[in-house]
Amino acid sequence: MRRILSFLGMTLYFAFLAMPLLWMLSMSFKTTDEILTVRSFIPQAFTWQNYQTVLTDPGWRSAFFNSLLYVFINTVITLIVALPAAYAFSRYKFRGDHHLFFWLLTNRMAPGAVFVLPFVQLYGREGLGLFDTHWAVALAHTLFSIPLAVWILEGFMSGIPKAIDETAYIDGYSFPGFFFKIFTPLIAPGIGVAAFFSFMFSWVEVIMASNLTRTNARPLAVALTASLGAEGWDWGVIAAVGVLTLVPGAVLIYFVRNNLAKGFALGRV
Amino acid sequence: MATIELVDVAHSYDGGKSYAVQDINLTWNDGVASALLGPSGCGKTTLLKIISGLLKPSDGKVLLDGEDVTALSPRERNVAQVFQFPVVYETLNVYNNLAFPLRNRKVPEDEIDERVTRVAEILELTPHLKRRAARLGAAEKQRISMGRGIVRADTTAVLFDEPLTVIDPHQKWHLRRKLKELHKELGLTMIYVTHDQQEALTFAEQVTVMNMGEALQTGKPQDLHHRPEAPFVGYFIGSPGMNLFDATPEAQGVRVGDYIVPLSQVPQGDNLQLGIRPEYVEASMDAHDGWLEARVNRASLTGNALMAEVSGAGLNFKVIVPENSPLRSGDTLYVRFPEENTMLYQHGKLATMEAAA
Amino acid sequence: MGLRLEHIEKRYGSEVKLREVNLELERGMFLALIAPTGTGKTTLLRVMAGLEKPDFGRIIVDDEDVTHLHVRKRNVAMVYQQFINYPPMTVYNNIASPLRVAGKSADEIDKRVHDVAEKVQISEYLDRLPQALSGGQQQRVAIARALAKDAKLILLDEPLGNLDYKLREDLRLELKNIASESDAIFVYATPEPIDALTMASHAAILHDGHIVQFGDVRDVYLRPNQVVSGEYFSDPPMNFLPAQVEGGVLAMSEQLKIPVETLQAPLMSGEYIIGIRPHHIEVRHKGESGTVDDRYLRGNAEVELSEIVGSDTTIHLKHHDTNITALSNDVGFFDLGEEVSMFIDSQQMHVFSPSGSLLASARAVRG
Amino acid sequence: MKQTNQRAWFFLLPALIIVAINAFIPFMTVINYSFIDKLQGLPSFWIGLENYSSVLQNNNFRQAVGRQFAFSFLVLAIQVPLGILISLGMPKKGIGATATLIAIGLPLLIPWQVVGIIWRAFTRSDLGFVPIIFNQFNYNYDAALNSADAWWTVVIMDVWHWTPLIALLCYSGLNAIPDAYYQAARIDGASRLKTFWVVTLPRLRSVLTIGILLRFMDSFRIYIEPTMVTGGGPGNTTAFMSDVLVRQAQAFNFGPAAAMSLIYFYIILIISYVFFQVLTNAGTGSDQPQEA
Repeated sequence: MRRILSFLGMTLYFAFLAMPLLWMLSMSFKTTDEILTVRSFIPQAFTWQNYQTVLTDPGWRSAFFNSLLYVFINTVITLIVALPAAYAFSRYKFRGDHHLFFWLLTNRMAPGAVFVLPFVQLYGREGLGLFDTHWAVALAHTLFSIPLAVWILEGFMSGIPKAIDETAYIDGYSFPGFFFKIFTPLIAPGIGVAAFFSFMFSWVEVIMASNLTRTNARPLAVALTASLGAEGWDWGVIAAVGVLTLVPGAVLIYFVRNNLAKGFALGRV
Repeated sequence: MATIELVDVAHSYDGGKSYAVQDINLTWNDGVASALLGPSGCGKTTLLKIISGLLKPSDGKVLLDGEDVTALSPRERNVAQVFQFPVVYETLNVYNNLAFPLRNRKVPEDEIDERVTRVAEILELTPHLKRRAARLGAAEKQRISMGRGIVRADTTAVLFDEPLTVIDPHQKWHLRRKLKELHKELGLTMIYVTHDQQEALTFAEQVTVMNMGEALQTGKPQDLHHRPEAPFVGYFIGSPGMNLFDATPEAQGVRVGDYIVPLSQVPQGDNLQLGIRPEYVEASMDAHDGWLEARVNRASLTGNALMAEVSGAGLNFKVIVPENSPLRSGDTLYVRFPEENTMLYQHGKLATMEAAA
Repeated sequence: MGLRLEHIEKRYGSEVKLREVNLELERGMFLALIAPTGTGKTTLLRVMAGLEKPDFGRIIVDDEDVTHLHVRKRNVAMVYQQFINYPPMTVYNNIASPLRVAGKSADEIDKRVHDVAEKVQISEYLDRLPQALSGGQQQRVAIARALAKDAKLILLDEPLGNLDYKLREDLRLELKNIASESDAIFVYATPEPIDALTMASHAAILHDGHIVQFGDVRDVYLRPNQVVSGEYFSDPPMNFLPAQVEGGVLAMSEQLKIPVETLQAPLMSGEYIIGIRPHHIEVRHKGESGTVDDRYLRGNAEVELSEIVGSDTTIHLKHHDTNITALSNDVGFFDLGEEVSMFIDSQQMHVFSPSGSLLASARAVRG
Repeated sequence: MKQTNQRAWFFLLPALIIVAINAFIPFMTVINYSFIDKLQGLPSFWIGLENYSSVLQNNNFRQAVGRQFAFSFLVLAIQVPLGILISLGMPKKGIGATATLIAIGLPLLIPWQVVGIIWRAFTRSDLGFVPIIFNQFNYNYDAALNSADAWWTVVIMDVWHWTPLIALLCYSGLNAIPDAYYQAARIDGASRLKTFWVVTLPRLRSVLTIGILLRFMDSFRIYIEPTMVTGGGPGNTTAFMSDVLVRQAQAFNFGPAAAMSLIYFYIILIISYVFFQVLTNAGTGSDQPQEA
């Protein structure tokens, strides 16, 4: 009896999850006027038209490219910086390590809206002068993705006994030798999951991305708001763009699937 | 309390390709303290899970007092189990931990109170009753999980899966004594799984030695030590283990290496092995005719005696000599294998003997 | 090749882990460092290896002060209690790793790896991953890697602690053979006396962060210089019975009395502690009499527990509310609570002062 | 055991520098803005706490704070139990396990703006599917005009978007529970509910702490999704604190906007710290005093 109940419950939940997505998917295969007139999940006049417009339009293509670029830069910076920091937290005790960890966590608490104003100034002309470049958005996102990456990597690193570091030193490895030849392969799954979380956080963020860019680093977020701002919404195209924004996530999650559960452990608290 | 029987039990985790345990026929009489002894991976924990009902065997039957309970769940079999690392309900205090199985059975509160206080008394947990279980050390936690087993009136058997592994050495002694007292006082059927022969032989009146999924021999600790019925049992019981030599039948005994061991009863056929415990090898510094001359490679103290590793007549073996013997490596030692302590094996089992010609 | 520790001190915050440790070891020595778990053995090993710097004192290897030399540059190897190997590497690469780092040539590495793998009997597992092996095999891989390095100092921190009872027995002999073929210094930390007796050439008793006794393993075992070394270096633990001497008679209880001159030790009246190892106490069922000469002190006691240990039986006795442990060389069976008679061999009694220092060794082992 | 080693600070330096730039400088700018009155291009002058008091008296802001708390606690109250339930239902082994994991994780991978678009398309009266469902029950659903519909649409959207986070966190927590605990419970004859209460829940405490903390922070600063679906309307039933703040910033009155930002940030900081303390020692807690 319990088995059926839980099966029913799960299918119900999956339906709840899937319906809005399927609705957008079906819209992406309809022409805009069919969307406005006919309300059905199965498109009557099935068309690839919307995808064609999006994939050929230089504006959308550059928006996709820009988003992917700054998200990639953010992930790379986050990993390069988070790996040593997580190693320090996992291997050493030092003055203020707990407070530092909580402070890193608090950064994650800051609402995006709060920082819009000062970030625009920080990255604007008088500040770092990076306004409207991929670096601006990437660096702004690191404020949120570094704490998370440090947290996840520290969890994976603490799973590896310190005796392995010592055995490597005894065998004659120098620190860099040990770190890259022995340690990094051991925490590769952790790096994968941390990269996944940083990529995903940066990919989904909207406020920073839209306020720190104008034209040549114009990300998806800005392109979407712009197209929504116009008079009549071209729903077919927007739906197609929406579906395409799902692709990076689905691809990446496939790669980290077996370590995802462990990544979510975040056993630090 | 109950008599537990396993009839033709076998189990495979990979659908029949390999068997963790096969053709097991064992009986644990009501109220007997017994042990399942064997190296890691010999299938003893699998057997324990089959008895407790946590695992349904691929084939064979489990009988409780003659009744077939193979399909019943642990709860319906009323068995209790103590695990390798202490398993306690961390958020409950000690009292509620002990009362937990009784509350699940809707036992009236006053009877619960009476039984829990008595069990806490036996297990010396009374001072901790109000404390949260998570706060206690590994030894106390193990006693709590023991308590959960014996607090119930209808427990058929208490199963122990290497319970002393995480307990530090000096506390092990107390817990071992507590287990024996528990058995003496409550007369419960207890089955103790371990790889440590010391724990098994101390705790149990009946020990089953297992290896690679088979139950080789079941008997009292002394019998396993004096008359091992398989070479592995001879090797595994006793420290150091039994000397084993390949042997070929002769008219008046058996030949091992280039020495003939005189025997009144002689085995026939091939694939024979002779086994003798180092402490049963008779040794003397001066020569006797018919004795084997051996050279001492090394003599080391074993705490209460001297163990000599010797080689002679093409054989390498060990001999135990009294602590104060002046034996040093390089000396010559004359040894004899007394017949009453010599075991002969064929194809891994006791060889059939016939009167010598 | 010699290793010398001079006035070593090590502190973790307020807790003093090592105090005034002095030690001198020669090539080919196998030292057993004996102390209960968690009393500083591991710290001393880590200081010897260079994994931790002493707060005070010097470490000299072949007359060269290496105290501040990083562990990487020291010619040392270590085996941990939990089997530490590099999970992503095969067994072959695990063993070869120190040689590769030292830049040895490929075929030299290959020969060395096969030679060492042969010695620890894991030749057929060379291409497997460590996790795929049993605990015992994994520890053999760790030992092989320590040997491959041909280090002058090999440190083992209770390497057999996590292994099956029988496997420990086999590995002790194997380790003994391996050590006898190598001229490196072996330092083996353990709380188990049997490890020291089977493998070691020398023994050191570590108590309260300080080496209280050091010497040839038989000397330290037979002639403990204080209560603590007797206690740590015996399994089952040595009995320590309070005793008084009055009017030339040493008495441990009403029944257990002996004239001082039979002990051939100059003891004035006063308080003493008698140390006697369990296997020097005979236990017989009440009825059995048999001839017993006067060197044995006779007393009756109640059996609390009898435990079969390998091929012997440890018997825990209660004599006038003092607990005494005896050991018989046979697998005998005594029931809980049984009244038995106990015979203590007076020639095996060590006499200690109440503060624990040795006054007179047992007559049987005197020099 | 970990060695104390102050050299560890070098490992941290790169991370600290970047996070510091991104955190301190903007933070300092916000703080200093909140104490001055700055109009475009004019010299600014110190006005002390004036901004703060004006913000606190601002009726619109106070209502937004109330709405925000209501929203966050309602969302948490639904998502946490639902997330736990789903994690219990997820298969543990086999291909099904990974497939479910990916499927449940999908909503977390969608840009927040697109989530808004999806739900706008899904619920809009002129092209949404939801109005059709409600027509069957002849209830005239209209998120644009009916404030109850708008509120529940935003709440359900958030539940749709974020419950997977709690479910995945609990799922990883469940994987960490050794099977021996469940065996012991079965042997002790505990019912399924009792086993959950005594074995599963206590051991989920640490992941739940993280989940609740993260969910509280994120729900408290929600902005894009409601703006996309209901634009904060009708009236300001779904205008949350971020919405009010962004409007202030767009109107260029930096002083009040900065003051509001700080108040906003400190509310989150304090509540999160309270959550953190409550949850970390809810599990352990000091045991009852021992009777003599």
